[in-house]
Parts: sequence; structure tokens; C-alpha cells
Amino acid sequence: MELRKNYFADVRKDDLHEIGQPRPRSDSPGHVTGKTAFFADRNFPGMLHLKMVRSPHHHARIRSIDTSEAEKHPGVVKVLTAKDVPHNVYTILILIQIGPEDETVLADGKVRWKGEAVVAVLAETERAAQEAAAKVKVDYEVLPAVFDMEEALKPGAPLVNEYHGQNYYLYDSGACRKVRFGDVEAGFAGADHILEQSYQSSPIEHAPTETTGCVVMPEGNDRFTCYTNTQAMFFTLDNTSIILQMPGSKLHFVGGTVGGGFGGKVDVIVEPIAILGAKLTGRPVSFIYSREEEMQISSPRAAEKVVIKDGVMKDGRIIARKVTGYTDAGAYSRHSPYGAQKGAGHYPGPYTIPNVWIDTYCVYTNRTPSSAMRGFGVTIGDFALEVQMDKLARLIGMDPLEFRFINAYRDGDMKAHRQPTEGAALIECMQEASRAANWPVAEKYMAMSSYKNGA
Amino acid sequence: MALALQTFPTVKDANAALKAAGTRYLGGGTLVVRAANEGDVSVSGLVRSTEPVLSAIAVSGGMARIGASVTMAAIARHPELGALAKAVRAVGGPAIRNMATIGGNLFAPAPYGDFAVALLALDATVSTDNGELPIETFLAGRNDSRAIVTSVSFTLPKAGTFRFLKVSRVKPKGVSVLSIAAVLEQAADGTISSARIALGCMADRPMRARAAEKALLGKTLDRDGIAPALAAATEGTAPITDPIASAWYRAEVLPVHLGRLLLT
Amino acid sequence: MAKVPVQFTLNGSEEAEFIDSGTTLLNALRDKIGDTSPKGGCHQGTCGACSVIIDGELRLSCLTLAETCSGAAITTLSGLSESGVLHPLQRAFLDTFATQCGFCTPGMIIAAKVLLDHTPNPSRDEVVEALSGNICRCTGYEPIIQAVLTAARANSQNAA
Amino acid sequence: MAIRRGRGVAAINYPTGMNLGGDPTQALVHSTPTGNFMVTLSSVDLGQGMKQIMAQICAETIGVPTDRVVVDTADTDTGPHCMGTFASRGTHRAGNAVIQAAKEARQVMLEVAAEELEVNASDLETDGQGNILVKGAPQKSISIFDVALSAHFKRGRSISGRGMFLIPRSYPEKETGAMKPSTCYAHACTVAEVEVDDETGEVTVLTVKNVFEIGRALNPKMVEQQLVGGSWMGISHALYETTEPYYPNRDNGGTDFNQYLMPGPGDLAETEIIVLERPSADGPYGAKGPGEMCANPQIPAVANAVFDAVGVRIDTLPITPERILRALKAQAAS
Repeated sequence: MELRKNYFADVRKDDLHEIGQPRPRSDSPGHVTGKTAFFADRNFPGMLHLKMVRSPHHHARIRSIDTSEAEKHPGVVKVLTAKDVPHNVYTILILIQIGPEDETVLADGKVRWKGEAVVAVLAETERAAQEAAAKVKVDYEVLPAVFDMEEALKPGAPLVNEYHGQNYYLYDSGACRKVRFGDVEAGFAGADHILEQSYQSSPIEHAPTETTGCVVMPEGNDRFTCYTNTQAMFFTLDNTSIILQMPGSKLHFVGGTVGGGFGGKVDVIVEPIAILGAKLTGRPVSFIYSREEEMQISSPRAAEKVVIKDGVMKDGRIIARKVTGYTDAGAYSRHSPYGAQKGAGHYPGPYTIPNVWIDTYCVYTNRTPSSAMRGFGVTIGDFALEVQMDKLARLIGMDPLEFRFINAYRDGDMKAHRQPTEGAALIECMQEASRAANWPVAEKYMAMSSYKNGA
Repeated sequence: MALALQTFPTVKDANAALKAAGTRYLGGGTLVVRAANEGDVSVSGLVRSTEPVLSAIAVSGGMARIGASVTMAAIARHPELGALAKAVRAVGGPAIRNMATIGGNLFAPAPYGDFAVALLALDATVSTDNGELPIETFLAGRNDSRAIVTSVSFTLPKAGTFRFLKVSRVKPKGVSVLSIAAVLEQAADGTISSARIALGCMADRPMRARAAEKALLGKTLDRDGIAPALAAATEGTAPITDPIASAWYRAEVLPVHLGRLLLT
Repeated sequence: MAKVPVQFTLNGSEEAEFIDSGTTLLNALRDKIGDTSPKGGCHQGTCGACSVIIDGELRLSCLTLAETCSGAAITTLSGLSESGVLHPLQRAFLDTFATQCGFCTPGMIIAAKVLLDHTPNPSRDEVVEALSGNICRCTGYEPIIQAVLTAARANSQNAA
Repeated sequence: MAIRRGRGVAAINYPTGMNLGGDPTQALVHSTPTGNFMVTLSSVDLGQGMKQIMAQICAETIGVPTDRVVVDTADTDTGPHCMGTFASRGTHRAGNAVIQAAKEARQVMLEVAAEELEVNASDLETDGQGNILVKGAPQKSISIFDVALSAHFKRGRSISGRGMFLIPRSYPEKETGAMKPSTCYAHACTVAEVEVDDETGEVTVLTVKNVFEIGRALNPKMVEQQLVGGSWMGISHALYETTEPYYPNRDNGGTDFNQYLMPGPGDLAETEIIVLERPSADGPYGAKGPGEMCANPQIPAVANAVFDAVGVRIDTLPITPERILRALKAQAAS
């Protein structure tokens, strides 16, 4: 890695003592000696193991659940169903007033995705829990499922989540978050070329080497200590407090080093049910996702669809951009309404375009609920935007890098969401990339600056 | 029923114990222990034998006999089995090769079992206490096979006649998109006098590419000479679809990779 | 539930335990003996975080039943530094910033140790091959490859 | 068979911190009797090194070497509230809270030192090595060790401080979408060079040249860790990763590290990282959040390079050999 100190030297103090210094990491000695304590490195005598019975169907009504055989299985201490969870219907972003509550901790009457948690089994050993889980009988009536966002938005599509009443998240602005800037239709009318293209992505797994999980210890004084690899301690504590209808003062969350997060450990999934198990049995409880669960049950990065329509001039200026973004939340909200909203704030990308129209939808389908991942709300949008930029450049016969210089935002430029640009540095990144990759661009672009009064 | 392991000094006793319901033979553990860890509760008893013959490698008179418990790493290390090195190293990473056994590889479902593909091209013989079976017959019946495999034997390929290719998306350890093993003998004029080609991932278990083999006979190993074999490469295949690749893709690229293997 | 005795040396010390038959070495080490340096990243044999050395060979403790290790000599990451002095690999992982979350680190160092024990001056390709059974999601592997090459260079300089 | 080469470029920006704000983080700082400093947080270290960075930020602000700072975090019984570690917010939000707390502690420290040295606190400065000096008269000084002892046992002062950082929540205007998503943005431009095998659709990423602008690199080696690992993940997203490889058929999702594909150590592109630093107006020492955005530009850069190589557009991620091969066959047929 090279630091190019010649850029922005006029606005930066480089004489600090500790900042800017490549100090050794304080956690690394623990890592290389195996002494770093991850949550699962705590093992308590008498600890129970929790295994989840999961839905084999994408969408089904639950006619009945029979746990009697499982309860009799040797080693089983407790079997939990929806009725055991004090506040079973929840949503994590309720803490920042993004409702409604739309997800069950344990399925109640219905499952909405393949893999949904239905019954929790707590046993003396993992094996006993697995064997008992296999004995839980759930009678399902399979319902039609929908896996495609556009299908889900059509009238007559199977309703995924009754708590929403329709297959999209209802923002205060309606079915989508909107950004309106300038007059996009007038922009298209005046454009030399129009290009409308559609981009799609698949769900992506965070795949941290350490799976999601927690270990809960009853402290004997009505308090519960939960050793967890959550990415957000109080977020988890406060949601657990709601779900278990338990004062937050009874909960003690201890994190530490997390074996990779990438956004995959911000859902509040394992802690509430494990703490409930510890509360009802008085025993320590371990609930750790298997690798298979981490890969297929934990929330992935959402599948997205992005449709971009651009009006571009022969001289390289983009004069109108309309973006319609669809985020596949799967069956439940989790963080997806926030992610779709974040997309609305990100488009039309780091370019100054006078006429912009943005609609971003958060859509419910019977796919695995998605949630945050590194670059949430932006990563797939950037794929779409930057491939579109390449296509536009080729459409008008212009070098793709030079085309970006023409449209790059600079300090003071008004963004579509009506904030003036501050602290821009796209131009300088492109200039340095031009040099590093031996991809020459015209001198006038190398002379540009992101500063307001720059060339 | 908790999982329990029984160890027997002889294959005979282990075979007897395997007659109990819910038992499986424990080789290197890469298949059986994994299944148990993943919550497969259908197996409650593991059986193994420590009979020395299972761990022996014998090479003599141009023949190799490899005990079923011999690991991939042990085969790779053996000075007289160097011809197979590439195929052995196609299995897993270094730790897996120290554990995975030749016997276990015969049971590994596609996309695993790359070494069994090599053994099929070598036309190996699989031995159990019930007798010997040609590997192709053994593989066809492996789902119902209960007798412990004791060894695998084969004629060592003549120098330069054994070729192996594994195509994977992830390097160097990824699992197979497909694998191809071939034993090709050439006459003095360079034409192919004998050909055995085995394919991995082109069915649920290793299979012979008989049409391609036949099409190679009498041909030279050049672009024109191999063309009929490539055209026939997918005949009789039913490639698997898995997270690595679809059946369509495997069928599309098999002739490409076979061509590259034949022309190397 | 049948308890079976197991006895082996772990990092040079005798260990003897009664365990449930069918217990993996990983679980025996972590839950019974208390050596939590091997990590359970998958319990499938696909991530390498549980790597240990058994009688000089690299193995996956998640797929090895503890009772098959009786009489064996087992080395884990916990046994690498002698009286507080870091092994050259540990030193190199520190110096080259080859750890991020640290979860894969025990397996990586163990896999690298087996390589360097047999091949003191490995090529880059040999390092890549040696680490190929170990998954890292943070680093993009390059810093880890560099750490192993750095340790090998340090070793050969010390030997010279 | 033909191996065909291509290259592609992409340029991006990325917001730092939780979108639309409203995401507080607090920090507490106090000194021990011998002048070491404890930072108390509830933020989580995911492996990116948040504990180390908070220590460096505290050390810089107080004026001591980093090894005199201890960070206690991720415990809800001891640490004050933090929204969490996500959305590239850890360094920015927690770092600002630590600065505020450390400044308050530093002020008490300087006041005690001033009493010991019989000068005004405003005339004092720290040397970054653990000493407090009189500006313009560095021979007149006192160690922070002695100041802490004095504060504790002689003067009864608590060298401590409280920090809280909150960007007020922005509520988007319903019809226009007027809003303030973020207060600072990181930037990047990536050029990727690929080879595509036009008979199999296999892609090899030969080189990636990444230029990142990240505000200030608080610890350059740790920034490098993030950027190198992120660049790898970007390539992985572009070419490999999916939990539903045959969507809309949802079968055949990977359940292990053999089936869930990511580039192995033998698939690494030659990776060049160049960092520019335009300090952000409101970041701790000008830092922005580089952890997420560093994995974004490689995806379109690789997609564009594949097109440059073989003339087919794959507009659905991931860009698998199968998708390329199907597109090449369709192209040949038309």
C-alpha cells in the first residue's frame, strides 16, 4: 500500500504522534497464541445445547405441532414453541421507530420461508437435541410462495407477510422512498441518447469463519449474562428486553472479539431464545449456528434489482437519470427497509446530474430474510451504476474513465437529495488510477480538482 | 442414541458388527463424522478395524495393492506411486489428504471422489471379505455395499500413459467442476492402441467415457485425431448440478477440458 | 451413555480423560481439556480453523474422534510458544499484520507450521498449497502468505 | 481456445456512518493513578481493529503513547451505549466520542499539572511521550505519571471525561426525498484487468489497481488490512458468491466452504492499493469509514473488464463461467 501524501496536503496536518502511525495491533498477540477469547470459548458445567426445528416449506400454514415425543427423548430438558415467547412478534428496527413488528421468534400458525424457526429443543448434548428435534412433528398446509420481487408486487400475488398487508414496505412516502430533483422527463426529451438497462444480484452470505451464536449463563440473581458475537451490544440487549418482556437491568451482554461480522451479526436472532431457555431451565444455554445454518439460514445480503434509465449528451454529460431499485427483504423486514432507503440516498452515484428520479422499494418474498452486509444498500447499486457508466461511455464513443471525469461531483455541487457536496475526492482517485493503471486521459482531466474553485 | 465407536482388530469382526442397524464404517472420518456433526441421527454406531492389512501398500510385479485405510497423503508419499501424484493431490487440502482414505474415496458422492475417478481409469479391482469386484461394478452397487473394502489393486500404468485433470473454480483446493482420468497407450506410430477414460461429476459417481474411448482408438493425439472423441465425450453422461456448476455447464465444458487433457 | 478413556500427549503434557464415545477431538480438547485454541468454524472439515498436528501430521480435529487418538502426540497453537517466546510463525503473523478477526489464525499457523517443519524454505506455491484447506474471510490471504514466507526467511537466517 | 484480455474501471463513493444519522455512541475515559488511560465503550471489535484505533485516538488526544491506553469494550454492564459496529460507523462515531471524552480528561490533567508547575493550564502542552511541558519553556515539565499520582492522592481530582457523538437524525422529505444521508463520504476508483477463457467462461483477475480516498489513515497498516481484504471480497462478490446459484430455483445453495465459492489463496489477483487522504470535516482526526466501500468498486470494474475481454455483458451477479459461456454462445448464434 502506498499513501499518496501529495493530494490534499494543504488541508491535512501530518505531524501527529499516534495518529497515522502503523502501531501494532493490541489484539494480535492473543490471536497468534490462541489466547483470544471468542464467545464460544466459554464452557459452563451443565450447559444445555439448543437446536432449532426449521420449516421445510417456503410458505405454509401450521396446522399443529406435536412435541410430545421430543420431550420424552433422553437428555431433553425443554422444548420451546411460540407460546413460550412472551413477546413473540418483533422487528429489530422498532428501536428507531421503523415498524411494524412483523417477525416471529418461533413460528406461530404460519411459516413464511424455508428454514424459519418453529420449535427450539434444549438438551444435555448436541446429539440429544438433534435426535429430539427429528422427533418434533409439525403438520403443514403448504401455501403458494412467491420468490420474484416483480411477481410479488403484482395484484393477486400470495401475501407474504400479513403484518404488512402488502408485499412491500410502506414508507411515509408510499410504496417506495422517492427522490425527485429537476425534471427527469424533460431531461430525457433533451438527451442525445437514452439507455435503459436492468441489473440483478443474488443473495450473498457473509461467511464469517465464526458462526453466529451465544452462550448464556444465569447468574442466580435473576440476571442473565449473554456472551455473544453480536455486532451491536445494546441493540441486542434492548430487543431482547422487548421480546422477553424483561427489564434491561436483568440482562448483561458481553462481547469481545468477533470472528468476522461483515453485517451478518446485527440481527437479533440467537440471543432472545437462548436467554429464554436459560430462564426457563435455570441452566446455561449454548445456541451456536451450524455452518449450514450460517450459510442458508442467517440473513444474506439482499438480492437486488436495479433499473437505470439515463439521458446522455454526445459531449458526455448525463442530463437525466431515473433509478428504480428493488431490495428483496425476503419474508421479514429485519434491516431491509433501512437498506432500501439507504439506496435512495446513494443514487445517482458520485455524479452531478441535473435531473434525477429515484424510487427504491423494499419488497417481501418467501425467500430467506435478508439483512445488512458490508456496503449495505450501496454495493449492488454501485455495480449497476458503474456498469451503466461503462455502457454509456461506449454508447457515445467516449473513453469510460474520461466520461466519469465529465460527470464527477465536486465540492458545492447539489446532490439529488439536496445536500451540497462536501469533501469530494472522486476526481483525485480517478487521476491516481489513471497513473497507476497506465490508463491515460486528456490533460484537462488530470488538471481537474474536487475543490469548489478547482479547475 | 448417542454416537458410539467400536474398534475391532480384524475386518471379520468389524464386518459382523456392521450388520447392526444404524452402523457405518469409519474410515478417515471426512464423510461419516461430518454427517454426524451435521445432525444426521440415522447413524448411531461407528465401526472400524485396525487390521494391519488395511494400512498396507504393496507394489510388486507392476501391480499395486493399497489397503483401504491408506490415506491420500500416504499414496502421495509412496515412491512407486508417483504417477498418481496429481490425482491424489486433487483430493482436499493437506489436512484432508492426511485423513481421507482410498476406501472412503470410493464412497464419496460427486463432486467428491476425484481419486476414485483415477482408479476407474486404472481399471482397479476392489477387494472385500466377500471377494473381488471390478471397480466399475463396485461403484454401480456401492449404495448397497455393506462389506468393508479391504484394498484396491491395479496394474501400474506404463510411464507417460496416465493423465489426470481436475477442473475447479477455487484454487488450489476447490471441489470439482469435473475431473478426468485417462490411461492412453500408443502404438509405435503414435496412434492410440488402448484408451480408458473416466469422468468425475458427469454422473452421481465416477463413470467411463466409453464412446470417447472407442473414438480414440487408432487415432493420433492431435486436434483432428481427437475430434471424434470430443464429439462423443458426453455420451451417456448425466452430470450433476450442485453449487459449483450446473449439469448444462459441465456437459458444455467436458469436451473442452478433455481436449486439453488429450493434447497436453 | 458409554464413557471411554482417552490418553494422549497434548503439547508435551500427558492428558487422560473419560469422554463420551463418538466425541470429536475438537470437542474433547475444547470442552474437556480446556484448550480452546482450535476453533470450530464448520465441524464439516471445510474451514481448517480446528487444525491440529497429530504425530507430525496436519489433521482436522473436528472430523477426528478423540478415542482414535490414544497414545498420540498432539500439538495445538497453545503449544507453539515455549516459555513465552513466540514461534517464528507467531512473530511473523504479528509483524506482517496477518491477523484481523483472529478466528482462522490458529488453523493457519498450525497448517503453516507443518509446512515449515517439512519444507523450511517453501516457494510461494508451496505456501498456497499448505494453506489451501484453511478459510479466511477477512484478509484476502495475501498477508497470511507473506507471514509464512517471512517466518521461513527468519528461520533460514537464524539457521545460517 | 482463446484466452482474451480486458480491463475495466469503476469509480464510487460511500457514506460514513448510519444512514440519516440518529446513531449515538458514547465513551468514557479515565486515568489510573499512574497515568495510564482507560477507554470504556460498548462498541464491538469485529476484527477490523476498533480497540486498537480507539487506543490510538485516545493516546493522540491525551498526549501519551498508545501503549499507555487500555480499551475496555463490548460489555453492557460497564460500557456506555453504542449503536453498534456497522455502516462504517465504528471509527467515525466512537472515535469522535473518544476524542470528546479524552479532551475532557486532558483538561483536568492539564489543570492538575498547572497547579503542580504553578502556571496556567492554557500555557501547557503535551509532548506525546507522556510529559507535560510549558509552552516555550520545555525544560519546565512534569510527567503524566506524576500528574496522575498528584490528582489521585494529593489533589483529589478525577482525570476523566465523558464523550458522546450523535449526528441528529434526518427525516427524508416525502415527495422530494430531500435529506441528509451522511456527513462524509469515502471514495475509490478501481481498474481491473482480467483474462477470460472463451471456451469455458472462466475468468482470471490478473490485476486490480485500487485507489481509495478514506479521510485519514489513522493506522496505515490496519487500513491496508481492510483494503486488501475488501478488494479480495469485491472480486469474490463479482465472480463467485451466491446462496442461490440457480435462482429462481432455490435449490443447490452452498452449505459449506467447499460449495459456497470464494477465491482461494491460489486465485489472488495482483493487488495494488493507493491511499489518498482528504480529512473529513467531522471525522476523528479526519477519518472516514473505509471498511465497507473498499469491497465495492472491484465488482463493476471486473464486470466491465469481462465485457472488454469478450464483448458480452453479464448484468446479473455473480458473473459465473456459466453465465459468460451462455452469453458467448448466444452472441455466436446471433
